[in-house]
Amino acid sequence: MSQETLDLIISKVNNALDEEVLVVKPPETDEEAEGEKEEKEEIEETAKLNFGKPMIILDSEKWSMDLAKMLRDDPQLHFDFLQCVTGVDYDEHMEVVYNLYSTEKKHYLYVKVKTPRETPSVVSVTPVWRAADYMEREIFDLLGIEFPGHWNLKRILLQDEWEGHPLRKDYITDKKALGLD
Amino acid sequence: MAIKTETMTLNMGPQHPSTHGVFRLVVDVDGETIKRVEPVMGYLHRGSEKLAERFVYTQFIPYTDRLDYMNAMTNNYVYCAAVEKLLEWEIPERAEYLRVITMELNRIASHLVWWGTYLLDIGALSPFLYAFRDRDHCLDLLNEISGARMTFNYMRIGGVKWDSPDGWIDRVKEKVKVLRENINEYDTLVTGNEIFQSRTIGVGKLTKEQILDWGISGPLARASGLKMDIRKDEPYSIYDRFDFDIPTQEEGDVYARYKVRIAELYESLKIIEQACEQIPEGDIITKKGKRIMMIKPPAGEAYTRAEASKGEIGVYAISNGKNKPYRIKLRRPSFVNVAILQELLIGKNIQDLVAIFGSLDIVLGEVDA
Amino acid sequence: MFRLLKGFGVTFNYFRKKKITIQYPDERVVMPERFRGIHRFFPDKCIVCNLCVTACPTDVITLTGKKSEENPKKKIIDTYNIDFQGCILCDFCTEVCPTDAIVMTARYNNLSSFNRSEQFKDIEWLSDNHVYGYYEESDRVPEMGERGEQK
Amino acid sequence: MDLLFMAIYAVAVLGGLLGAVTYAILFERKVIGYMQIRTGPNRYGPWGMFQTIADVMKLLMKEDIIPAQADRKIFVLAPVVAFAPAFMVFAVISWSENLYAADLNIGVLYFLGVSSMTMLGVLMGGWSSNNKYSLLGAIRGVSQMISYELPLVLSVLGIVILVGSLNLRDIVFFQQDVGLWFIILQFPAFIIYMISAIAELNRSPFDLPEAESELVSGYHTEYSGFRYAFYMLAEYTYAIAIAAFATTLFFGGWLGPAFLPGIVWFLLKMCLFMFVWFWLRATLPRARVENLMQFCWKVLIPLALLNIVVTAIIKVWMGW
Repeated sequence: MSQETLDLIISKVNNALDEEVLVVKPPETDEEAEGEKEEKEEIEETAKLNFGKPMIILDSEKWSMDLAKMLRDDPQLHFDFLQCVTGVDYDEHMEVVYNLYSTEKKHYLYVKVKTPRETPSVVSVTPVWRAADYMEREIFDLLGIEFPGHWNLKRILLQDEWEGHPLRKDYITDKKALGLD
Repeated sequence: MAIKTETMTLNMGPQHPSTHGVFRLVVDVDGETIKRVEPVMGYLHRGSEKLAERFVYTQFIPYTDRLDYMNAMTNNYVYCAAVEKLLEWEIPERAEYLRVITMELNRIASHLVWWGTYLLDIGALSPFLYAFRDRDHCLDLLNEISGARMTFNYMRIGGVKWDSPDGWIDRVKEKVKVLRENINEYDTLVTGNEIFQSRTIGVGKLTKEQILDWGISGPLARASGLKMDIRKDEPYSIYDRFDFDIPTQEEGDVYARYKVRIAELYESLKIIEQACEQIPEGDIITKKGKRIMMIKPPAGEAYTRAEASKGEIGVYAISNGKNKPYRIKLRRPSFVNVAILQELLIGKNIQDLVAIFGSLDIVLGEVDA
Repeated sequence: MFRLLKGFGVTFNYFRKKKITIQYPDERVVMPERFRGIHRFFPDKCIVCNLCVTACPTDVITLTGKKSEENPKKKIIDTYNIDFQGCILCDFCTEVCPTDAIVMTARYNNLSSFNRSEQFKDIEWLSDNHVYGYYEESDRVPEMGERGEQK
Repeated sequence: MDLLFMAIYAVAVLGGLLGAVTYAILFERKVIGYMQIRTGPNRYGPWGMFQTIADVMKLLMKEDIIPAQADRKIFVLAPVVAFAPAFMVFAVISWSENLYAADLNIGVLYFLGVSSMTMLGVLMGGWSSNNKYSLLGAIRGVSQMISYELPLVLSVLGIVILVGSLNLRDIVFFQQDVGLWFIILQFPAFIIYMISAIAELNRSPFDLPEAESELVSGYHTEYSGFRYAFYMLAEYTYAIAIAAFATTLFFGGWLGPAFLPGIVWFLLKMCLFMFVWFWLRATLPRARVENLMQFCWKVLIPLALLNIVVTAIIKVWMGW
């Protein structure tokens, strides 16, 4: 079931983008597993099953509103419910993870969008799923990832004058300034 | 003849009787009609997600209690379940049953608090005290099993902390009967009341499309006719073993939300009863789970979700193989649900603002994390 | 039309019923034995293993040990402080303690003070904390199993 | 000599009223407490007898705060304006057959006319405090009180038609002669009177002007200390006045079996009224603003008019 969904998503996304963006690692057979392991690790896997659920990894240039719209409107995919938007700071790059769910088809999708750490920027999906409104603002607030296309991108949890983005790994908590020490 | 009017900016909150905590609504009103709403939050922000990166896995559990402090058990559960998913651990049967019973008891407590405070917002005084009396029945039981009344810290990665004390299951069964009677009484007191109906029917309507667009979940979604309950859609824990319904309403107004929540109380009681009948003997925590400082999930990431009383609560856990989480993202239902306010309140009056805002059932600890 | 009149019956019914208020300072709720109240410390049992300090999510426990006079290999506790300003009463310190040297009492009412510094409780206060609740008798040794299976 | 008597009577009524208000508040808190399975105030004195006194003491000792942006004169004057008419109407209330101040032949008119002035206090207080909640509360309060003045007056007219007099004592004597209280003869009028009285008094379920979940405290949000106490006093005085008026009109005033003096009967009947109001407060949620107005203009006023017509027809037909 999930494997089929994954295949479907891969073909749809690759179609929409007109190139082979999503690559699946072919399922390992026992003979292959030994010898070719090292070579395979070099190909970066961009679509896989994560705990039984499809996950696709995209670059921020490839991720666009049209793609998001396609994911929502395509009758076979029909991802109409945005569950969660997560921002992650890996030290070499940043990521925004969209968790999508289809209330009709009952399938899931993790969309991971990679963005460079220096100028993190991911196209906002608020016009497609309004649910992203606050969640993207939160990520902007705590991780400093820009969301071009968001109608009201400003700090939400911290006050407007706050400096820095606390959830970044290099953020130094100034306990003195916060009055904690 | 058009009367020349002027809008007035009204700051509702951060301290206001009906914002249920430190929440601020900047409202532009023309007379009593609302022209613009801007929710302002963050007064209770404690940086839970940042804190999580500092702790070993188990140490974060008491902090999940403090997100939605009305429904802490489910928060406990969803965090533990996320880590368990990364670890791929099997949970002992008895632990699962205890988890379900405590979660459902807590859901009842949470809905009762909503019921009481909501009617207080609407202007009825007594339901608040009746609801808190019955909520105390639930909290007493939870206190007995977990050692705290609200911040339970009961679940552990791999099981639960305590086994049920002697006779606890029987006491739960008794209390279920008491609660059922009392909830019936609430129905008589409030549901049929015409004044209450006039305050709620047709107020704050949410369509199915809006619900999906804004990612709203839980009783709010079910009141708009969306049959969406994670306990059924994707049965976590052992919810597939119980026979219960998902109450839905088509109207999507405040009254529908009220009815959905009341119906859910009965369903939760049903689940508790069944779980109390079925509960087996056995371990309450996996062997490895007992070494609470030594839990090291393999590198990976997983999104786990559960049905909290406010909606879908989710944890996106990323592990890098160390004993501390790399990133814990909390999908807090209140935080997502509250976003609808900026659209929903336009054109309503101040009285409806209170009725609608209360019906969303948000907890500020969860909104601000 | 007049369904609201039913409500009057409900409230009037309660008017006659017995009241359930607890008159707090006169009557007190007895908390169940698992209640996570304010800590009690047993200096004799402590082996200065520092586990509670590492387990504490809020870093409110500080302790120092010294060499025992009789047995130089053994360490005994010297100071043990909990800063209750930050303590969230999460029970991890008692859960990890291998000797049950730190336990939680069913007590919930002796932390109020007019002064922040009074929230800083030292070893004497903590080992003296046996006024009531489950750990009332100062010499009673909590049995294994009673505090759960995790030991 | 008459003037002296009047002054003494006024002071006596004022004193009695202060006590009555004190215990009306206690009574309210006790009744609502009992309905909410709790005991209500019970710390000061036996059965919480001195609770309100302690509250008043606290309020009197508080700092007197006038907001900087407030309209000082009106702000100071408003609680007095709210209280004065509520107190003035007691002049025509006849406590028992012999205990009364003025045997005024336009008693009903006087009562209704003077009591409608209390709304000025609400308006002044809400406007002068320069607070948005107060302003909204005052707007709601005034519109509500003006609207409900009408059914209140109209509901009384039926009785006036039957009795043929505006004198409150005549109305009681009439009930004595007929042997029936007006609650039976004029039951629709009684219901209309009760509903509009609640709205007049801003009591639950029509407590929109001071709806605490929406407008914090409505028109007296900015008031504190002594001035707040004065507003409280005005509110309860007016409640007692309305209850006394209702007792006279519908419950036969001091009439009752002879084993108790008339004034006791009068007070007991008033307590019954107050109890019903408190009961309402413990049971019902707050009404909607639009519904409140619609109910007044579309239901209560036509009903009251109908009642007048029917009463007049019966009066002519029966030849009373």
